[in-house]
Parts: sequence; C-alpha cells; structure tokens
Amino acid sequence: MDTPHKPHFIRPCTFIWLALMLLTGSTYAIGEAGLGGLAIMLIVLGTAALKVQMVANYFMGLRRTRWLWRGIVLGWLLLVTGLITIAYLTTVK
Amino acid sequence: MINNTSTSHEIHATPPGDLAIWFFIFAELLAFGVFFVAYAFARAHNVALFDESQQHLNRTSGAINTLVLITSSYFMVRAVAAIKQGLSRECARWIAAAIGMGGVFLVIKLFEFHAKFSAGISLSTNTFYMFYLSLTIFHFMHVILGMVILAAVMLKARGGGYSAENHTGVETGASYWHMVDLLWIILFPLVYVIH
Amino acid sequence: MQYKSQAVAKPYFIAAIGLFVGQILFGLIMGYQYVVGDFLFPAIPFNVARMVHTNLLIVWILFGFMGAAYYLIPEEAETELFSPKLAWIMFWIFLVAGALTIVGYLAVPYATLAKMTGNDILATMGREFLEQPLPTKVGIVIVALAFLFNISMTVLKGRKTSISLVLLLGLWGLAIFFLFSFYNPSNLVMDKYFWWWTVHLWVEGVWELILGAMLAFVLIKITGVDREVIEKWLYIIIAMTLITGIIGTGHHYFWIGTPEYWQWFGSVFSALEPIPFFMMTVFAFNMVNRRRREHPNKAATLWALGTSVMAFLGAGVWGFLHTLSPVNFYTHGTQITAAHGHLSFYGAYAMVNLTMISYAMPMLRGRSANSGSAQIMEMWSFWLMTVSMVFITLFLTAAGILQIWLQRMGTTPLGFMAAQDQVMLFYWLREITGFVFLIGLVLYIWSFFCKKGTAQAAA
Amino acid sequence: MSETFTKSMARNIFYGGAVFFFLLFLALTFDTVQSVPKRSHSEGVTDSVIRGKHIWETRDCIGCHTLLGEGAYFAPELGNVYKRRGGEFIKAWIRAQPTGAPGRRQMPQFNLTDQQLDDLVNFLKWTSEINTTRNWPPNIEG
Repeated sequence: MDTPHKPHFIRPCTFIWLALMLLTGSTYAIGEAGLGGLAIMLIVLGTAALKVQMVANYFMGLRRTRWLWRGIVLGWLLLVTGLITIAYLTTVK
Repeated sequence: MINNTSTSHEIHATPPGDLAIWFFIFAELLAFGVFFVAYAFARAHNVALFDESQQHLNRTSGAINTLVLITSSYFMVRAVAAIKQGLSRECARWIAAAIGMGGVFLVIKLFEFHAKFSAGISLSTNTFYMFYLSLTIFHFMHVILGMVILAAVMLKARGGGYSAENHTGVETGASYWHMVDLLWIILFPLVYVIH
Repeated sequence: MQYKSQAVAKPYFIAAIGLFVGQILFGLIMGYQYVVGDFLFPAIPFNVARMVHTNLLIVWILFGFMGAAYYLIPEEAETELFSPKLAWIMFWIFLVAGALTIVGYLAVPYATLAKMTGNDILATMGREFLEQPLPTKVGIVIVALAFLFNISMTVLKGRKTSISLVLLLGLWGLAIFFLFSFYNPSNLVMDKYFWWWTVHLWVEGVWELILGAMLAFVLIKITGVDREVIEKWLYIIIAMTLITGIIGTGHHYFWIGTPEYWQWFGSVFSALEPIPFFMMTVFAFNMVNRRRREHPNKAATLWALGTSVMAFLGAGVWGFLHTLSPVNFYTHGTQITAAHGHLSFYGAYAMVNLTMISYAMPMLRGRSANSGSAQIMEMWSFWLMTVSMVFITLFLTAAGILQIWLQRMGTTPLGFMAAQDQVMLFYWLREITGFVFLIGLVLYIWSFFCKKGTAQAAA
Repeated sequence: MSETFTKSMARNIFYGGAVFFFLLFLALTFDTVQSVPKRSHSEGVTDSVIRGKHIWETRDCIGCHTLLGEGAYFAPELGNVYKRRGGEFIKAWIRAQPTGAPGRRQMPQFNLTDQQLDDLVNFLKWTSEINTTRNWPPNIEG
C-alpha cells in the first residue's frame, strides 16, 4: 500500500507548525500591547479559530476524511466562537 | 496537495485512530465548549472584574505553553509519519519528544499555579479565578491523561508493536493529544488575552 | 435456561414483583393524602407512607438486580453458579429483613424504632431514602457482599465477558457507595454532600452500568446481533455515563451551602447527561433493526425498546429540564423534582427489571416465550403502566410549574400550603392516573397466569 | 484503511474516563470539604445543634418537609423556617400538632420536651444561617 514517497526539503506539516507558532506569537504580541476592543477581540478569536482548523485538518488528519467528521469539528468551532462573540458583543455598547 | 505524512490520498470513512477515541474526543470538546461559552457569558455579566483579574495572569507563560503544546503536537505528527513508514524506533523517539514537551507544559503550569495559590487565590476567590482555575486545572489533567496514553503507545511502539500496516494505536493516541493541544489554542486567547 | 442454577433467579423476580405491588399501593395512599390530607392519619402518617414507598422501590429494584445477575451471570460465564444455596439463603435473609423493616416503619413510631435498633450507637437514620434502621443497613451490606462473592466467584471460574464485567463493576460500585450511608457528619452541609455519594452515584452512576449490562444481555438474546458489536457500544455508552455523571453530581450541590463553582460544574456536566441515554435509545433500536433472528418473545423486545425510550425521557429530558442552575434555582425542591423522580425511576430502573423478568421468566418456567395471548396481555400492561406514568409525570410537572409560579415568583408569593391548595386539581388527576397504573400492574401479574395454551417450546 | 472501532479501545476509554473524572471529582471534593466549615459557620454547630439534628432525623421530618430543598414535597421548606417564623412560633406549632382540621394535611404529635424543642430550634436556626449560593430559597416562603 505504500506509494513511493517523494523527499521534500520541508514537510507540509512543518509549514503548519511554523504557521501555528507565528500565529501564537501574534496573539501574544497583541496581549502584551494591551490591546482590546471588538476588532482586536475578533482578530484574536479568528486567529484561534484558524489555528484550530489547522490542527484539526492537518495534525489530526481530518482533511482526508469524510465531511461528516470535519463538519463536526468545524460546527463545534463555529458554535463556540460564535457564542463567545455574541457574549462579547453584549458588553459592547 | 503534497502529502508525505500519509501513504495515500484517499478519503477515509472514519477519522484516524480507533473510532472509540473519537466519541471521547467529541464528548471532551463538548464539555470544554460549554465551559468556554459559560466563561464568555459570565464575563459579560462582570466585565470589570474579569478584565482586572486577567491582568494578574502570567501571559508569557501561557504563550510559551501554547508554543510547547503545538510543538508537542507536531512531534506526534512526525511519530505517525514515522510509523507509516514502518520506523518503530523513530516513531517511539518522536513520541518520547512529544511526552517531554508535555512535561515542560506541566512544569511551567505548576509554576503558574504555585504563584497563584501562594497568593491565596482559590476556586472561591472570584468568578474569574473560578473559571481560570477550573479550566486550566481541567486542561492540566487532560495533559496528564494524554501523556499517560502516549506513554503506553510509546512503550508498545518501542517493542515493535506497530507496523506500517497496523498503527491504529499510534493514530489514536495522536488524535487525543492533538485535541488537548486544540483546546489550549482556544483557552489561551480566551482567558489570557481577550478583554 | 441453559444452567440449572439459574433457577434461583425466579424467587428474586417473584419477590421483586410482589414488593413492586406494595410500592404502588403505598404510592396510591400518599397520592390520596396529597388531596385528602388526613387520610389514614394518624395510623399511617405521610412520612411513614413515603418511607415505605421509596424503600420498597429500592428493595424491589435490588431484588430485580440480584435476580438478573443470578440469571445472567451463569449464562454469560457458561458455568453453574458458584453456590445456589448461598443465593437461596441470602434471598430469605434479604426478604425477611426487608419485611421486618417495613413492619417496623408501620408498627412503631420512627423515634421508637430508632431507639430500639441502636441508632444512638451510630446515627444513620432519618435521611431521605436511607431511613433504614442500623441492623437493616448492616444486613444490606452483608447480603450484598455474599451476593457479590457468589457471582464474582462464578465469573472467575467461567468465561469473562464484557457484559458480566460491567455488571460486576456496577454491583460492586453499588455496594461500595452504599457505605457512605453509614457516614453522617453533624454538619448538615457535609451530611448532604456525602449523602449524594450514595444516592446520586447510585442512580446516575453505577446503577446505569447495571442497567446497560442487563439491556445489552437481553438485546444479544433477542436480536442475535454479534456480541462484539453490542459490547463495544455498551462500553461507549457507560463511558459517557460516567464521564458526564460523576461530575454531574454537582447539580445537587447548587443550594446546600457548597461552594459556588458547583453551579458551573454541575450545570455543564449534567447538561451532557442525556447524551448516554440518547445513545442507548439509538443503540437499542439499531440493534433490533439489525436483528438476525425473530425471537418469539415479542413482549421482551417491547420492554427493552421501551426502557431505552423512557429512560431517555425520564432521566434525560426531564432531568435536563431543571438541571441548569438558573432554572434549578426556582425548581429545586418542588413537584418538578417529584415528576422527574417518577419518570426516571420507572423508565430506567423499574422498566429494565421488567425487561429482564419478561425475557427470563418464561425461560425459568421452561419455555422460550409465553403464549401469544399472555404476551398480548403483557403488552397491554406495558402500555397502561408506561402511558399512565407519563401522565403522572405531566400532571406533576404542571403542578410544579404552577407551584413555582405562585410560591416563588412575583412580588406577593403565596405560602406553601396556600400554593398547594391551588394545584389540587393536578394532584387529583395524578391520583386517578395512579389507579390506571395499578390496573396495568394487575394485568401484568395476571399475564403470568394466562393459560399456557400455545406457549413456545423451550429453546 | 478500513474502519477501526475496537471493543478493547472502547473498554479503555470507559476505564480511563471513569478514573479520570472520578479523580477530578475527588479534587473538587477536597476543595469543597476545605471550604464548607466557613460557608456553614461550623463553629456554630454546638452540642445543642447536634442534638437538634438528631431530633430532626429520628422524627423523620424529611419524610414530609424539605430542608434546603431536599426531602419530600408534602410540607413546607424548613431550611429558612427560623427566619420565616421565629423560634417561639416553631415550638408552639410543634406542640399544637395535629391540628385535626378535617381533610387537611396533618403533622404527628411528637411529644418533645422543652429541651428537645430548644435543640431542634437551634438546629433550624443554624441551618437558616448556612451561606447558600444566591441565598436560596428564592424568597421567604421557601
């Protein structure tokens, strides 16, 4: 069942890892800068959502499964981040 | 899609690993998800308290821990890739590295907890700390559980218990470990950064 | 019936049904006292009737569990019971102890009973559901240990299937968590905290393992579906049960003086408690749809499916209704709790025992299924009891909502008794429905004596 | 790769999950046990309160009443009865039972001594002072 496997200088999962590290850095920088407010909150939460999708699809390997499984994780993510956003919006006048 | 962590491009009917672990993963996602949302709404009721208390968290250690867990997760991806090529020893080494990073996470977290507890902070201090401690201790226990699972997988891999054809166990452990990482990826910005 | 020693299950089942009848009769007395307050006073005050009602429930369900274990374990382990004689001795001890306890409740004032039975040495009495005198509590422990010894030895010498392991685990848990009934701290908050370790960790913890194992056993027998499939789903379902149910204990720690974080832990985890019940429903219907044989015992199939649905409704849906702490703030300690209690106990534990009895009793009487007419009668009793219990629940829910509205909401709340007077109509309806339930139960018992006629030959 | 869903993995998740969540429960219990004395003013649990609790138990009061919402739902909540009625009323009420009003719910006569009545009232007084979340019950009627 092994297909011949082409050597690459850097594996795709390594790119994902680097991206995740950088995105974490950006979130940290925002935190250190003490930034707040709706726009910042959406950026930070969006970054987290993007990272979750990267982990789910590339690390967990859901991108090679039926949509059902990706859908469950994506649905969960949208629901949770959506409700968090709604909760945040109720505090912004 | 260039893909060298797997041996094929086919679409699988079920996610990697034993389907049973996925029931567990989904249950955990649900429990944490509800807790995250509860945090957000509790915060909405008491923004000032949450924003003030959040200032006292150690954001740097939280961020470092995020990097640690992501890296640990990455090592597990490499472990799965290794066993798919039948490299048991290499697989076991990657898992050991992943467990090691889990250990680093625990140590950093313990320093953080120690600082909070010695400042007299407990679950009953206020609503923010109730959530902060509940969520992070709950997650902390998941890291320990994940490390136990990975240790079992590592021992079996070292003993040559997995092969290129039969490596469901490695994928099962990896899936659980990725979930632990995934939860922290939301937890960190939610509790430490967003205000 | 494949093993001779399985026959000891029969007296346990008969005793269970007998005590069930007693439970219902006392339930009707209490229901009537709800509408005509001084009925049978002072001969049987309400608290005595309630004690008898709830204790009989516990005892008959324990009889049912033990009977189920004595029937199921030899067949699963593929060996005769370790000691049928011990099982018989324990049967009589448990029955006599149970009967004496009930007589004690009815014959002497509770305070006198407490004095007579050494409650001053170790005070354990007078707490809800754990009202039994000290000797009875000790007796329960002894019977439980002898019983566990008996079935554990049977499993050890025979085949170890997942079903029997899960059943054993549930029964051992039952015995272990009962030990908390001996712990009665003088601080009421601590008392209540650990009281739930018996009560909650029984009904929303280890009992569900027993329930799952019994249901899985019957499903294997009547559907012929591969054991591997049924057993792995059993594990997943009970895993979900404990994952949600253990921390779910927190929904009892909202208002009894325990720290506030239980509001969150209790709400979050107990909100997930319906999931395993839902999975159980899906699982039961799935297995029956995928059946590989047509078992002649249609009534047992109906009971098995009914259990999965009613457990979901009673424990899952009615539990969820009032488990979130902002809701529970208003519903705690009202008729809503009573409504949930009735449907969940009937739907989960009464029905799973009746399922087991429905499947095993014909076997114990030497046939694989009862005659068609007996089965039809049994199915009538199923519908009568189940539908009337649903209505009892609905009436109590209505009473509870009205009670909350009058007594706990608004600026001029009514006092407790004034509010009770306002919901009297629903108590009447509940009592009438209770009689329908009794008719169903009589019909159920009658079905055992229905002429054998065309009974199916033994398998 | 064919579908993998094994019984042994399901079993592991059952055992692992059960142990994991029980440990979490123990951790929370530990914290609760630490904080109950303060929330319940346990220094107020005098000998009299302990005797009162014993009276409460041996008369099976829980068979009709609720106490902090737990018990039977046939008679009023007593967790806050001290605040609702006061000690003297409670004693007079218990002495006056049963009312004998036809068709009404009846409470038995327990023939308690003055000392026992005082103990019971002290128990109910201490209970009414337990720091319950959001000061449950919702109002004085219980």
